[in-house]
This record gives sequence, C-alpha cells and structure tokens, in this order.
Amino acid sequence: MTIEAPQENIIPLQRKDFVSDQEVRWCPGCGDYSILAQTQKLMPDLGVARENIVFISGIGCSSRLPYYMNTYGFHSIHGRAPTIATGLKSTRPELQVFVITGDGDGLSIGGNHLLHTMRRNVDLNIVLFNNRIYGLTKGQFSPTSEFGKRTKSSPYGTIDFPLNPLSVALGAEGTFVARSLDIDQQHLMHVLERAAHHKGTAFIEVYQNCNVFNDGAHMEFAEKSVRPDRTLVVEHGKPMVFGKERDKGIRMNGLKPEIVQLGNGITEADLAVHDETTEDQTMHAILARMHWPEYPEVLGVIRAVQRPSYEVLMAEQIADVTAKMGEGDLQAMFQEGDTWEVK
Amino acid sequence: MTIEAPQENIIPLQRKDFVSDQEVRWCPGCGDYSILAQTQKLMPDLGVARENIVFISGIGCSSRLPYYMNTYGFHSIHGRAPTIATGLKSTRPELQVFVITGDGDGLSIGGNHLLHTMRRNVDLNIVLFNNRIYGLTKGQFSPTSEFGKRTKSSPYGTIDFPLNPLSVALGAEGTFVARSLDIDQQHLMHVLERAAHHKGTAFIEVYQNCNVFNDGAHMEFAEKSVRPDRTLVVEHGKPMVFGKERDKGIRMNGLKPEIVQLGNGITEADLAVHDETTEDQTMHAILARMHWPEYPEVLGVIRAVQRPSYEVLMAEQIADVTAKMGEGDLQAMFQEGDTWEVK
Amino acid sequence: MATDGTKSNGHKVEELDRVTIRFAGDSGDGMQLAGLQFTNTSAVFGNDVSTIPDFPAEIRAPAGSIPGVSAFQVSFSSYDIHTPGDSPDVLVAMNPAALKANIADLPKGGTLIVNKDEFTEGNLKKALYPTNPLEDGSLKSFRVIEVPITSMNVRALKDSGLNTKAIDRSKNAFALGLMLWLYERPLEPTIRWMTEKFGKNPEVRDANIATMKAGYNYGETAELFPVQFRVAPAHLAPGRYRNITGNEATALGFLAASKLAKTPLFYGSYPITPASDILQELARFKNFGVKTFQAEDEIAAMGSAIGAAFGGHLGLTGTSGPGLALKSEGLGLAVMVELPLVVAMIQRSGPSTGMPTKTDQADLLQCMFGRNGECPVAVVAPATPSECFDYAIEAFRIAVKHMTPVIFLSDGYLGTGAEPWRIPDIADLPEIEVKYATDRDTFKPYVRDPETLARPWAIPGTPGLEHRIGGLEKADITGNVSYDAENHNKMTHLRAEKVARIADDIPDLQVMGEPQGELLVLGWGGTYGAILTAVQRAQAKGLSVSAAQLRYLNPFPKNLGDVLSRFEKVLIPELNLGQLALIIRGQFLVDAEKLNKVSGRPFLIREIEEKIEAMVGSKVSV
Amino acid sequence: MATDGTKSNGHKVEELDRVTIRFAGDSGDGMQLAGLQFTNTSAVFGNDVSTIPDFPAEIRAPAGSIPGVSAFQVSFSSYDIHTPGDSPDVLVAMNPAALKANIADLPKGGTLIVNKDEFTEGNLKKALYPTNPLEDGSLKSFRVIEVPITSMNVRALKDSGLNTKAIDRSKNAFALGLMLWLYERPLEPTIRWMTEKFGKNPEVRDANIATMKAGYNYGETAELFPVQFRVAPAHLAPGRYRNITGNEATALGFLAASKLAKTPLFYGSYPITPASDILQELARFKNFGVKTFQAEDEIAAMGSAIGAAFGGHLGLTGTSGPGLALKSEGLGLAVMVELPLVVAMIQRSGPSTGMPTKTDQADLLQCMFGRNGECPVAVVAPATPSECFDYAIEAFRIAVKHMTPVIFLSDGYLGTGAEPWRIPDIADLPEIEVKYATDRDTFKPYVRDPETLARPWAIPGTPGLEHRIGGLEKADITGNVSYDAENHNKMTHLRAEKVARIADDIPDLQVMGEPQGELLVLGWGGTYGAILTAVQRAQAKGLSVSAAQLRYLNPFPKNLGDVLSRFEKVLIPELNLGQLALIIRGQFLVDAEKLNKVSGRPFLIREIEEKIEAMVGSKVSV
Ligand SMILES: Cc1ncc(C[n+]2csc(CCOP(=O)(O)OP(=O)(O)O)c2C)c(N)n1
Ligand SMILES: Cc1ncc(C[n+]2csc(CCOP(=O)(O)OP(=O)(O)O)c2C)c(N)n1
Ligand code: SF4
Ligand code: SF4
Ligand SMILES: [Mg+2]
Ligand SMILES: [Mg+2]
Repeated sequence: MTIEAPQENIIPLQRKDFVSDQEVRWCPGCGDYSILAQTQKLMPDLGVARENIVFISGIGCSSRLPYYMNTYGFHSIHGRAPTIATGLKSTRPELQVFVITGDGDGLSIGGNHLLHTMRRNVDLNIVLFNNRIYGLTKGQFSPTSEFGKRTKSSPYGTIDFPLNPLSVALGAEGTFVARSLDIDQQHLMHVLERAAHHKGTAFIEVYQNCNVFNDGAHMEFAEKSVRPDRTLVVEHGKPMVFGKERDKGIRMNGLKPEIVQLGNGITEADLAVHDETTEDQTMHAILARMHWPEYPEVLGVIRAVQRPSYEVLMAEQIADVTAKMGEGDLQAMFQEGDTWEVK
Repeated sequence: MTIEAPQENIIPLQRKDFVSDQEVRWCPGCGDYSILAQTQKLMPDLGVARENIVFISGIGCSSRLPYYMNTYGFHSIHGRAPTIATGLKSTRPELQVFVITGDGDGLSIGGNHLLHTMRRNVDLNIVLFNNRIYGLTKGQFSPTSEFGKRTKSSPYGTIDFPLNPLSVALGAEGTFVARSLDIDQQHLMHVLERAAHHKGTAFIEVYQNCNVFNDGAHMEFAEKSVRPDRTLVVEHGKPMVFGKERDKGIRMNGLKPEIVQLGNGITEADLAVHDETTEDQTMHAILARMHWPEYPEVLGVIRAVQRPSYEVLMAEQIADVTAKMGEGDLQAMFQEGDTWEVK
Repeated sequence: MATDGTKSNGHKVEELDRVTIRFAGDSGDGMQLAGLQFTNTSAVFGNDVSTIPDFPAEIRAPAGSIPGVSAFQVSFSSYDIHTPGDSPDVLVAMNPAALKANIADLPKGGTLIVNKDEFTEGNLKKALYPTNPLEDGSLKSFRVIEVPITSMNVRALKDSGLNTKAIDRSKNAFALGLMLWLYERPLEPTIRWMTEKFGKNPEVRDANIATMKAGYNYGETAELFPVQFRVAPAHLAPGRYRNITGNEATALGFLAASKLAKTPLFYGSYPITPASDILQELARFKNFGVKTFQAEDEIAAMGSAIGAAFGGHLGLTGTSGPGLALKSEGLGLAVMVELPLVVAMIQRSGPSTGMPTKTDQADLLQCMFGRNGECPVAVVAPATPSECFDYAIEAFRIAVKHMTPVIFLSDGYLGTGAEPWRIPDIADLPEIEVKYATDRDTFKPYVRDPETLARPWAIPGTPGLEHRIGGLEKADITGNVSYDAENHNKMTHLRAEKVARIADDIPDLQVMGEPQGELLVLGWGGTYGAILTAVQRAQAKGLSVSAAQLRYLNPFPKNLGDVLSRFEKVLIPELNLGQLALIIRGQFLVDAEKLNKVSGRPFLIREIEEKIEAMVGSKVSV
Repeated sequence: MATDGTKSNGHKVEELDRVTIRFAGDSGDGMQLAGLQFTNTSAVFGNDVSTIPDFPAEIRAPAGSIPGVSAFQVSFSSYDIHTPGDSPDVLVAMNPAALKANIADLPKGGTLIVNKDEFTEGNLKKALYPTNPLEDGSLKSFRVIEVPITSMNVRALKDSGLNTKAIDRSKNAFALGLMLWLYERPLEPTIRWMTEKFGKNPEVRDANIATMKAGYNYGETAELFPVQFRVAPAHLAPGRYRNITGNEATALGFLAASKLAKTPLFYGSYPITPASDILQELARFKNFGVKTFQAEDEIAAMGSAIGAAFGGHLGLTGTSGPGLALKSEGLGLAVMVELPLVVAMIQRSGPSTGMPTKTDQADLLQCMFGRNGECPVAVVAPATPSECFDYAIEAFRIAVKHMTPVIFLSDGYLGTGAEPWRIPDIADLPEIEVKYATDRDTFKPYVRDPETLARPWAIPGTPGLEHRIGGLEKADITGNVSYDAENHNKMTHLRAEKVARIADDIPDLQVMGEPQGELLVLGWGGTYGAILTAVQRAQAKGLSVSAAQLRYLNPFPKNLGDVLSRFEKVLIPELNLGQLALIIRGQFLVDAEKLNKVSGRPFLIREIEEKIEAMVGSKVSV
C-alpha cells in the first residue's frame, strides 16, 4: 500500500508548486480567492510532501478549491466530502487530508456527516466557507442566513432560525474548533496552520464574502477599519483584550461574558483568560456564541484538546488484536469450526 | 382542508381509548412498554381530540410505538420521521404531532433532520428512546454506545466517541430540551406533558433499557434504590438538591458545577437555582453534560424557552403577504407581464 | 427568431439550429469588437454566420445617451443562412440607453442580458427611463439575466496595473466571455486575436484576456444555463399569449392544480439546477396560500411532501437527477403508503454531478426503476415549455384520483426554454376532485375503489378514522402490518395494477401524419420539436413517416401497442443510450431502432432527418 | 435433511419443500405438547406431516439430566411425505441435556435454537458438559440461534398472576410461538386449542397464549430470519467440507480477495437486515488487517468505500434494498471517477421497508438503473450460499481490473441459508493483480488501457501524479472538468463500453442439459436450486428442457444471445414481476415467458415444474 518511492522535494517547495494548472473560476472579488491564496501559501510550511496532501470537497463555489491545488484532490458530491475523507484517512493515515465545504454543503445537506466525523475525531482539517448563502446555485438562503433574509427562495424573508456552525461543532464534541476571516490573511494562515497540526478533526469556520449573491454579509465587523473594535482575537493563555487601542476586554460575570473598558481600576487581570485546551467546553461555547453587535465576533482557535483520533484507534486495535491472536491465517480461517471429508 | 365534523369525545377519554387493537410486539421486559404506557396515559389529559393526535416514527424497536396508539400514526423510514412531521405540521398546524425515534434512528441516520427541525422550531414533540444500542437489528453499537463497548459489530470494542443527545439538541438551538427515564413513570409522564404543551420543537431523551441486547445500560443510576443519590431532578426556580435525604446539591464554582453536602454552613441558598427559561443556554449545556459517576445524571426539563414556531411563522407570512397584496387571483397571475393577442 | 432561411410568417415551424445575438452598448463600449470576435469564433467553430453592425447615428453623442448606442448583430446556424436574422434571440445591453434603443426588436420570450451595474439613476435619466425597467416589471416577457458586468470587470482587473478608464474599456471582453460561455464557444481564437492585436501592450492584452475569462467563468460558476434552441408550435391558435419558460409554466400549473383541487399546495424542495426556479417561483405565491419549504436536503424535501400529502394537502417536491437518487427511498415509502404526491423531476446531464447546466434525457430509467422492490410510480412528461403547465395539472389529477405518487418528468431545456403560451381560461381547465374519507362505519385504510384501485385518503383530524400506515408490507383491506406470503404477492400485484389502470384514464397516443406506414418516429419529452420538424420535412419529401410523442411514460397510453404495430419500422430518438427503447422493445417486442446522443444538447433537426432518410430513404424516388 | 421421499444417499438432489424439526427439552418442559401443536397447525395449514415422539427412557430421571430429555420430531412438506425425516433440519434444545442428547442427529449446517438461559454451570454439569458448548466453538458447524427463552417467558408473564413454577412451565409455549413465527404459521389454531384445553383455568390459558405471542413477536421484533429452504449440489466433489451460510461465505470471499490482491480490505457499512452479518463477520477479522467502519448511514458508508478505493485499498460497502437507494448518488460518483469498489447488496422484500426478514429478487433493476444519468455498473450474482465466496472474489477481480464499481447481488435466503462448502486451497484461487500508476512521465488520469478501457489507479502518496477527480464530467484523457458536447458523448460511450467489455473477461453461460431444444429455463440468483431440480425432473420425464443460471447480470456472458437462440421457448422464473425478463426481451427481442412470484418466499420446485409442463407438456407422451 505504502508507496515505496522516496519522498520528493529535496528542494523546499514554494507556494507556486501548489498552484495547479487549472484556471481559477470564481467571480472576481469573491472571498474564496483569499482563502485559496492562504491555503497555497501554507502548504510549503507544513513539511508534508506534496503527494501526501489531499483536498476533498463537496459541491458549491467553495468546493471548487481542490481543482486549484496542485495536490491530490477530489471534488465529490454535495455534502459527502467528510465521508470520503473518512474512508481515505482510515486507510491511509499518513496522508494530510483537508475537507473543503460551504455553509450549504457542510451544514445543510452534509450536517450529519460533519457531526459524526467530529465525534469520531478523524484526523481531518475541515474548512467551512461561510458566506451565509448558496453561491453556486445562485442565491438561495442557507442554514446560516440571518432570520428574515430575503433571497431568491425567500422573497418575503426566511422564517428559519440559523445554525451557528461552531455551536454545532461543539455539540458534536469537536476537539478543534476555530474561526477566521477570508480577508484577514495572516490570521487565516495562522489558523489553517494550527488546524493542520492538530491531531483529530479540526473544524474551521471562515467568514467569506460572496460579492455576487450576498455582498457584505460580514462587513459590519470584518471591514478593516472597524475590525479591531468589533472582533476579539483569542489566543491561548492570553487575557481577552480587543479594540484598536487594545482598551476593551471580556470579563466573566458568572456565566455571562461582559464587555469592559480597561482603565478606571479595571485591568487585564480582571479579564477572562483564554484556555483552548480545557476539556470542559463551557467557555468555548460561550465564545462561539458571542456575536456582533452585542459582543465582538470571536476569531481564533477557540478549542484545541487532545483525544486519540479515529484512524489511530483503528490501526491500534488491529495491531493489538494481531499481537494477541497472531497474524490471520486465511487457510485456517476457511477451516474454522467443524469440517469433514468427502471422498 | 379542515374537517368540519364536530370534535368527538364529549365523554372525557380514558387511557384505554388510546390503546390500539394491535398487539404490542416488544420483548418481554423491554423499557419501551413503560414509555408506551405513560404516553397512552398522558393522552386524555392533553385536551386534544383523539383524531387530532398523530404519532410519526422512523425504524427501530422504539419506532413501532405508533402502531400501539389509537391515534393517527405513521411508521415511516429510518431516520426520516422529523421530515414527514415537518410537512404534516406545516400544513396542519392544528394537529398535535409526536415524533418517536431511537438513538440510531434519531442520531445516526437521522441526525441532520433532528438538527434542522430543532433550529426551525417546528412544533413537534420528539421522544428519543436511548437504549445505547440498535435493538431491532439485533445489537450493533449506536452513536450513544459507550466508548470501547463490545457489540455484534464491535467484537473488540468500539473506537467511536459517543454523542450526547442533549448537547446536540442544544447545539441546534433547541427551545425545549429534557431528559427522563423509562422506569420513572411519574417523571416521564410529567416531562411528556410539559413537552406536549411547549410551542416549538420539544426534544426529550428517555433513557430506556433494552433487556435483550444491552441490559442494564442505565442501571447504575436508574436502579430504584440508588436513583435518588445518582440523579438530579431539576425543577424550574428550585435549587438543585438531590439525594435520598435531599442532603446534596450542585453549586457553581465559576463555570464548573460541584457537588456539595448540605449542612455545615452550606445551605440551599448556596446552590445553583434551575432556570429553564433563560435564553442563554450555558447552564443548560452544563446540566446536559453532567454524567454519572462524576455527577448525578440530570433528569427533567433542562431548557424551555419561547421562540415562534415554524408553522406559525409560515402561516403568518402567508397571512401578511395576503393582507398586503390581496388574495391571489390565478387568472391575473396567468397574465402576469406582457401579453398579446393572436387572432 | 429566425426562420428556416425564408421569411418568418408565424406559420412555419421555426428553425432550431439558428441563433441571432445583438450586442448593444455605448459607442465607447467596444460592441463592434465584441460582436466581431464572437462572429469569428463561431465561423472558426464551423457555423455559417451572417452579421450586421449598427453604428450610432451621431459620431459624438454623449456617453450614455440613446443616440450614442452602438450595436452589432450576428446570426449563426448549423444550416446555410442567408440573412443576419430579422430580430435577435438574445440582446446584450450594456447600459439603459442600449436597452431602450434595442428592446423593441427583441421578440417576446427573447433572452436579455443586462449589465445591471449601469442601471444607476443618472444613466436611467440619460436613457429617458422614468423608472428602472429592471424593477418595474416591464421586462417580464423576456428572459432577463442580470449580470454586474462593470463591477466584476473592475474586480477582475484590480491588479492589472491599468488605470480606471482602461479597465472600464475592457468590459466588452467580459460580456464577450460570458456570451462565448453561453454558446459554448472556445476562448482560444479570441485569445490568439487579442495576443496579436495588443501584442505591443501586454498589460492591455492580459487585462482583456483576464476579464474575458472572468466572464466565461462567471457563466460556469454561477450555473447560468446555456441558451437553448427551441421551436414554437406550427400554428398559433387564436387567443391571448404570453411568453413563458417551462419552469414558470410548471410552477403555474401546480398553482392551478391547487386551485382546481381546492386544496392547498405544499412544496418541499432543496435547491438544485435546473429545478430551483420552481422553488423560487412558488415562493412568490404566498397570497395563494402556497407553502414552500426549503429543506435541508432532498431526503427531507421528499419526507415533507409525504407529510403534507398525509395531511391532505397537495404534496409536491422537485429536484434534478442527483436529488431524485436521494429521494428514492422516500418515494418507495410513498408507494407503500399509497399517498398522492408529485415529484417534479427536471433532468440535467449525468451521471453524478455531470454537467449541471446541460441536459440529457438519461433519467427515465431512474424514474421507472430507481427504488428497491417492485415499486411502480406514474410518470408524465411534457414535450414543450408551455405543456409543462398542462402536465403539472395532469400529474396532480392522476395522483389524487389514483392515490399514487406521480413523477412529472421535464428537463433543463424545457425548464429554462421559453415559448409563447396561450393563456387558458381557468374555467376550461380540468377539475380535480379531492375526496377525503369520512365514514367511520365503512372505513378501512386499504380498501380500494373498484375501478381505480385507489385506497381512501383519510387524513388526520377526521374523527373515527384513526389508523396507522407505514413502510412495512400492508395487509390487504386493513392495512395492518403483514408478513403473509399470499398477501405480499397480492399487494405487489395490486400496486402494479393500480398504476397500470391509469391507462384507462388518459388519452390515446396521437400520431402526427398517417396512422400507418413505413416508419414511426417515437419520442418523449423535449425532443418533440426536433422530431416533429424532421418528420414534417421527410413527409414533405414524400417519405412514409409519422411521428408520435409520448407524454405518458408510465403507464403508456392504451393504444401504444396498436400504433407500433401499424408501422414497419420504429425509430426512437433519445438523448440517452436507449432508455425508452429498452422498455418499448421489452414490453412490445418491437425491433425499434435507436438514435442516441448524449452530449448535453438537444437533437439537431438534421440528425433526425438523416436517420429517417437512412431508414426509409431508398424509397423516396418511388 | 430429508430427501424426496426416498432414502438419503447424498447423490440425489435434496428436497426443497420439506422441513424436519425436533423439539427437545426436559421431560417437564412440555415438548410433546409443543411438538403436537406445531404439527396440528402445519396440518391445518395444508402441509403433509409426519411425526415421531421420543420420550425419555426413564420415567423419573432427575430434571436437567440426559436421561430426562424428551423430544418430539415433526416433518412437514408440501409434497407427499412418507417418513418423519431421517434427521432434523432444526433442533430446538431447551437445556444442555437436550442439546447433548440430540446434537449428534443434527446434520452439519442444521439450525439449532437453544434456550441460552439454561446454560448455567449447574445445568452444564448435569449434562456432563466440561465447557459451555455455546462458547467453546463446538457448535460452529450449525446455525445457532440463542434465545433467552426462560427469562423472556418470565418477563412476559410477570403480571400473569401465576406462581413461579407455573410460569416456568409455560416456556414451551414461548418456544412454540417462536417456531410458528419462523415457519410462518398462524397462531389461531393453537390459541383455539389452548382456550379449549385451559378453559377452566383462565390464568393458565392467558399465560400460555401471552407467552406464545411473546415468542412469536420476538422473532419478528428481533428481525430473526425465517428458516429457509435449500438445496445441496447434486454431487459433492471430493474434498474437505464445512458448513457455511451465504453471508459467511461472502465475508470470507472478500477476505480472500484482499489476500489475493495483496491489498487491505476496507468495509464501510450501516447495519441492515439481512446484510448486517457481513459487517459482523468482517469485524472479527482484525488480525487480517481488515478495517471495518460502521457509518452513520448508508450514504456515509458508500462515501467511505469510495475514499478507501481512492486511497488504493479494496473499498467495499454492503447493504440491502433501502440502503442501496440511499447509496445511489454515491455509486454514481464512483462511476464517474472510475474507481474500483464493490457493493454487496443483499436483497430483501420491498418496496420500502417491506418485509425485512423475507426475500424477493426485486432489486435487479434498481442495481442496473437506480442512478441519474447513463451510469453503468457491473453486476454479479451468486446462485448458492457457497458460491457467495467465489463471486465475492470475482467482484473484486472485475472491479480492480476494469476500474469500475461492481455490485455483488445476493439475497436474504442465500445470505442466511447454509450449505456444505468445499474448502478451497488458497493456491487454487484466482490471482487479483493490483497495479497502481507510478510513471509520472506517461500518467494522465483518464488515459485508458486499450483492451479493458480501464483508467489508471493513481493513489495519493505517489510523487508526481498529483491530480484532481470529481463528479463533474471529465475530459477524455486529461480528466479535467469538461462541458464539451462531443466529449460528453464520447465519455458516456466509453463508460458504457468499458463495462460492456467485461464480457471478454468472464466465462460463457453454461447450459444444464441439451444445448438446444424446446425450452430454456433461464434464472439468476437463489432460484438456482428450484430451477435445477424442476428441470431435472422434467428431463427425467423426457421433456426437452434445459436450464441456465446467469451469474453475470451486467454485462451478460457473450454467448447468451446464442444460447437463447437455440431454444424455441424461454422461461424466466423470477421472484419479482419480470425484471430480468424485461432486459432479456429488450436486449434480445426474445419472447421470453415470465414466471413470477413476489411473496417473500423462494419458488417451490413444483411451481416451476408445473409451468414447464404447461409450456412443453403436450410433447411428453411423444
Ligand atoms: C444532491 C444535490 N443537491 C443539490 C445540489 C445543488 N447545489 C450545488 S451547490 C449547492 C449549495 C452550495 O452552497 P454552499 O455549500 O454554501 O456553497 P457556496 O456555493 O456558497 O460556496 C446546492 C444546493 C447538488 N449539486 N447536489
Ligand atoms: C435505510 C435503512 N437502513 C438501515 C435499516 C436497518 N435498521 C432498522 S432499525 C435500525 C437501528 C435501530 O436502532 P435505534 O434507532 O436505536 O432503535 P431501537 O431498535 O434501539 O429502538 C437499523 C440500522 C433500515 N431499516 N433502513
Ligand atoms: S457566486 Fe459568490 S461565492 Fe460563488 S464564486 Fe461568485 S462571489 Fe464567490
Ligand atoms: S430488542 Fe431490546 S429494544 Fe427491542 S424490543 Fe427487545 S428489549 Fe426492547
Ligand atoms: Mg455558501
Ligand atoms: Mg436504540
């Protein structure tokens, strides 16, 4: 199974080595370009041979990303990428597998697979492009579209209450849960890298702009000039400070987070300190559910805990049983139980 | 659409009026019997005409329940009951619709429908019989089976980390989330009744014993003699006291619940007070995740908040649009846009 | 719409194989260049082409004004053509003035592509529009595709190094790219030409190429539907007409069915090209009481329609091929519980994701057999966009009367194609009788109507009729769960027979041409126009050929066997590898010949014509 | 296993229509009563019956001891029978002593139903068992069904008002209920009898009825599989044999395929009757490196198998009809990406949930056509339980060599039915050659082997072969996304032709009997035994009849047309409404007659015999 050929790439690879020969086919201005760029940039730093990287996606604008990566890729069917990735990773644990999905692909038709992949903790990096709309099919609402939103399929406004992708991930006992922004290149790159190094399912929601069917969906807090004041970038071990002047913070009042102005006797010591590694997900869930305008939107790695990953457990069980019972003998297995001779 | 015939049942109905003529076909000793009994008992108290009650289920031992209810019933296909119930309730909001499902039916194949039904808040009462096993197919593990469990399909133990049904429900923004026990008749009846009166999706997990394929799955805390000490029955507005002697309680230490012994200066005033109605689900999630032996298992209505239900919003939108635009004129609609005459 | 080389008189069958496009914009917009390049590419592609430029009257009319509009018309065809087309099929309008100046030439039903970015207040004023035509409904009779050409062009070129003006001047290339995509033409000839023309100025060259590709990719990414060929009926009967696409007609038909049945309509669906239009249309009909439900997936959509049908509403779901695959388990349940519902199935090219914006007819066998067990459903298939209206009604008429799921089988070309539709008078439409069971004394869930074998529709809320249904085999009459061998055999036959008896309730198959002869060309669905035209041409040449188009695919019209037996040969042209042919051959043991094409495109008339001539041609000279 | 009324000599075809059951328990267990009631019910049911009681030797042997065992044997058949059967097909053992005393008479492969509650240390000792036979593997050659009869009986009667002893005495009624369910016999005769017998004692009457129903319901609720009829091969070739069920043979076959291909096996599945056995079997083979994945649903199971195949493993999934419906979209993807994988499809009765523990053959058309688009997959179908082994290997051989998904089409009767299996020597099994692409200079994702048209299997981890696949239409050779019309047509034909060419790689169809004649009886799958026997009987009567069983359903063996053409008439018996018949008639235009039965049960020999005689009978006397 394992390919014996020596790993390539004695010369360190560069971003361009990960650019495929396929023309990128998104609308000009689409947020997907930036996510692609960061993804391509990240690759050389992973320290994984190009042939050992695989991108698997479902269907949607977002799901076209694998075509543009000069790695192995699989543009599968709507919502099912995690299932294919699970089969691949279970059989080929040495591969670095990314799953690319959208808010429709991942949370509408594919919600159940996401849930089960995360509880099993298969070692995949799942990147969900959340533009709060169905882009490819031209503008119907998605499970993350705001309540009341008018779209092609809801001319009088939706009556569906949206899902919070990170709450779903936490509800599924996800071990790595993070959020980033298409246009915040550095942050996105950082989060992608963290995800790639996590063992187990890493789930990243990326707020992404669809400038054709849902322009400005995240603009209110993502726009560069207001972003520092309207987002909170969490870092492990650091107090939760935000604001252009780093003058605001999040303090816990019992179970409730509140925004405080630093100064006037309030110091960083009063603020909540981010702990991404705590098993107890209560604080993670609180962060995932903080939303503009009531709170700053939280970006960063919200949760990153250790739990053995599925494919490792699978391999270990096989090794254990084999150690105990000896390697299987097929001929002996044929004869299992009573046999008799016919002459 | 609406049936003009007068509602029946001038004489108050009794439990036996809700017993169908079909023979009950569960294994002797199965926990399902008790759930059925409580369900039948509840019916007369609902104040709903028998013809307006519908039970819809998927596939599994649990899903056979509708056959035994002398109401309208639909034993559908595996995992899809919530979708059928959504179609029915959307078109016939006056009906009282129950969905009966199992840990496999509802959380394995049907997980996504559960998620979306809850976020939409369709006014259904979903009862999930959690026996932590696939009963009908004779004993394979389910998504709620304990890690490492040996079953027919996991002879060397599972490597799948289980889901917590209530965490999933909360992750989906469920408005009513509760838990009960097959053998605690009074409590079960109470929770079922509360669910029936909730407007929106009510989700109840019922710990149920499958004495043939997973006997005693909940016994450690459900067994009568130890139950008071190993379960916490939450009630709205009441401090969280438990124990045969009502001498133990749950106190919050920051975000972490801890068990305290009452007395020695610790009084009920120190304990957490249950608030099922708070929008913020942080405490509800904490309760949902408390498990024996670390904590008592939590039974009762954990969350019950108000949000307009889906079928009501749907009907209102139709009413609103009709009020604004006038009732639709089909002939006029045919002529929409430019028309011309051919002679 | 251009006619077959001769003058358009409204009485001839229109030519399938020809399209005329007019590019119109401000004189500064480069329309002539765009048009010429499109023409060259088409010529290279092997089409016959004919063009006519239309320069602005004034040399320096103000930008954005009507006199400043410049246009270029190109007609291309797979047949010889002799004129650049009387009127365009497609109008590309780069600004309001271009629209104003040219819209009068676009026939009802034509395709209009507008650069919506330019419909600003200022530009509307310059073009003397009091209100925005994109919003005031005045373009309702066209197929309007709004594209933000200006801004997409800017975005595509933001790193090009060009200044704003130069960037703006490239937007014709975006429009050209989009049109090349719509008509499936290669980019290479234009790239070569641009490379040559702007060789001295690599920035401009690269910018033009980049924005042209952006336009091309926009068409693909946003799943725009290639503009289809179409035929209009030979004679337009007197009456009031409007232009309608198949999907619009489908939605209106279902709306009408609801009215005729005096029963509310429920549509549960999950978006998918090319069926999404139906969801979008029906979502507008709130004041008719229509309930639309955008489900989390096709399985849930199917389930919701079953639930609605159980509740006594007209339960409807709709999708395309991949979605039908997902609905198949639920459809099986609907067969077992014998509830009336309709699945609107709008085919696209497969297998798998295939080519979502292209169409084959390769889902017939999936509709017939794509479920476990013996699991019959009725199938009806409109043959033209406007027939979609009639067969949507017919689907529900059958479903409700015969208590069975019915598949309404259309496709992307029918669905997005448009044609004039004679607006019916509601009074002339068939009635749909809905009868719910109410009699508690006689009610049994699986007792059957002696004629149709339909079981009663007993809906929740009816006192005394409480009962349970489900996916396990049902005992005859009582509907209780049954594992009895004889009962299963009987029920299997009853379900089959119930669907078979629909044949008593549908019209005979009509033969176009002589009722007997040498060759029958048998088709179904959207191949109608091409088959009809080809057969008429062959008849005109004196060949003994007739045509028949099946609108009922399960069951077949009762006279089908008889019709088949009256011809020496049978030809079945299909956009698949012979799916109807398999069933016809298997059922009637007729050695039907197949004409297959699976290219995501409709038949050309000549492809069918040539096959007809090959089969009966030797006798022409007699 | 009883033979056709004559002595069992191992050389005659065994009788399908006959079953012999032995009830054995402690003398206090009421075995005679249970046996008698079963006999009466069977007689009422219309069977011919023959019984033999076997009372304990000692009148008062200690409870639980071997001498205390009492037994009753009943043989019932749809033919005349003359003996109570030489040996039982089914043994019901209520305690260890009953097992010990009777197990020697149960032939290998027989069904053993044990009351597992009684296998306590004490009882084992009384029966002189040093270890628990339920755990020590000594019963491996039987089909063992363990039922907790004692405790279930107690639970069923806990509110009966009876005392413990009286309750315990009713457990024969539980066992009787279970057997009545297994052999699909009505409860009513026994209820009538009990009502009469215990009329004086309503508590006992009610208890007996209640526990009998509990036993009956247990069979249904726990989805126990009715005990099937079966045939053994006419001649047992020399060799070492073991008993094997079809599902066990299937699992072993896939395991062997993995060994032969030197490639690990991955099985992704979701439990469903009657396919779950395969998951359960394969899950045991951890020390062979087999990876099993119990997915959240059938869609995920299908996806995981595709992922494993993409990774270069033997990707396998398995299910029954409703599950295949759910897998259909994913299977379409597998066709488009042309990866080798196998779907083990174990049919049960449909439509919808149908009768999960019964079997028809009504999923053939779903296997062939249940996907969107032109979407061919190969289909192989074993004809006996032990052939499941061979065709599991064959499925992977074809998949890997031809780079295509293959459906392995079995059913519940084959899967749960057992027969002697001649244990093969691994060295005699076919080799499966797995070749991964590695040459970066020549590699193109959709270049094809000139002979098979298979594309290369290029797996992640191979340097220089990085490429992208997916569900959109692929360009020939490069595998890039393509919307090109010509390309789509070409690829559609290539995919079809690739599967068609498998015909070059499979054996010809064998005719049993004369290679030509008046009637060919053509079957597929598990009808083999019944068809073969019926045809042999007809041949013995001098009729000109031959038989052929198709093991390859797509593509067909190359000589099939030729075989068909050599017979005047063709009869196709199927447990559906004529699915193979439709394809045969449609493809070969042969007026094949159909013999259909959809009752969830196998054909009786006589049903086929009668049809044969009706078709060719007139010539017998010649
Ligand atoms: C089975 C199936 N159903 C529906 C579709 C149509 N479809 C393609 S993409 C899509 C939604 C895409 O939304 P999202 O995942 O948010 O991706 P985006 O385009 O916004 O990036 C839908 C409904 C399909 N391809 N397959
Ligand atoms: C599509 C489909 N897949 C699989 C099955 C087989 N099946 C029936 S019930 C069941 C699981 C039942 O488990 P659960 O929901 O926990 O119900 P229980 O029997 O434990 O009450 C399965 C896998 C089916 N009927 N349909
Ligand atoms: S439609 Fe939206 S999401 Fe899709 S490519 Fe265009 S801008 Fe991006
Ligand atoms: S198998 Fe288990 S869950 Fe099913 S009826 Fe029996 S005891 Fe109950
Ligand atoms: Mg999206
Ligand atoms: Mg269960």
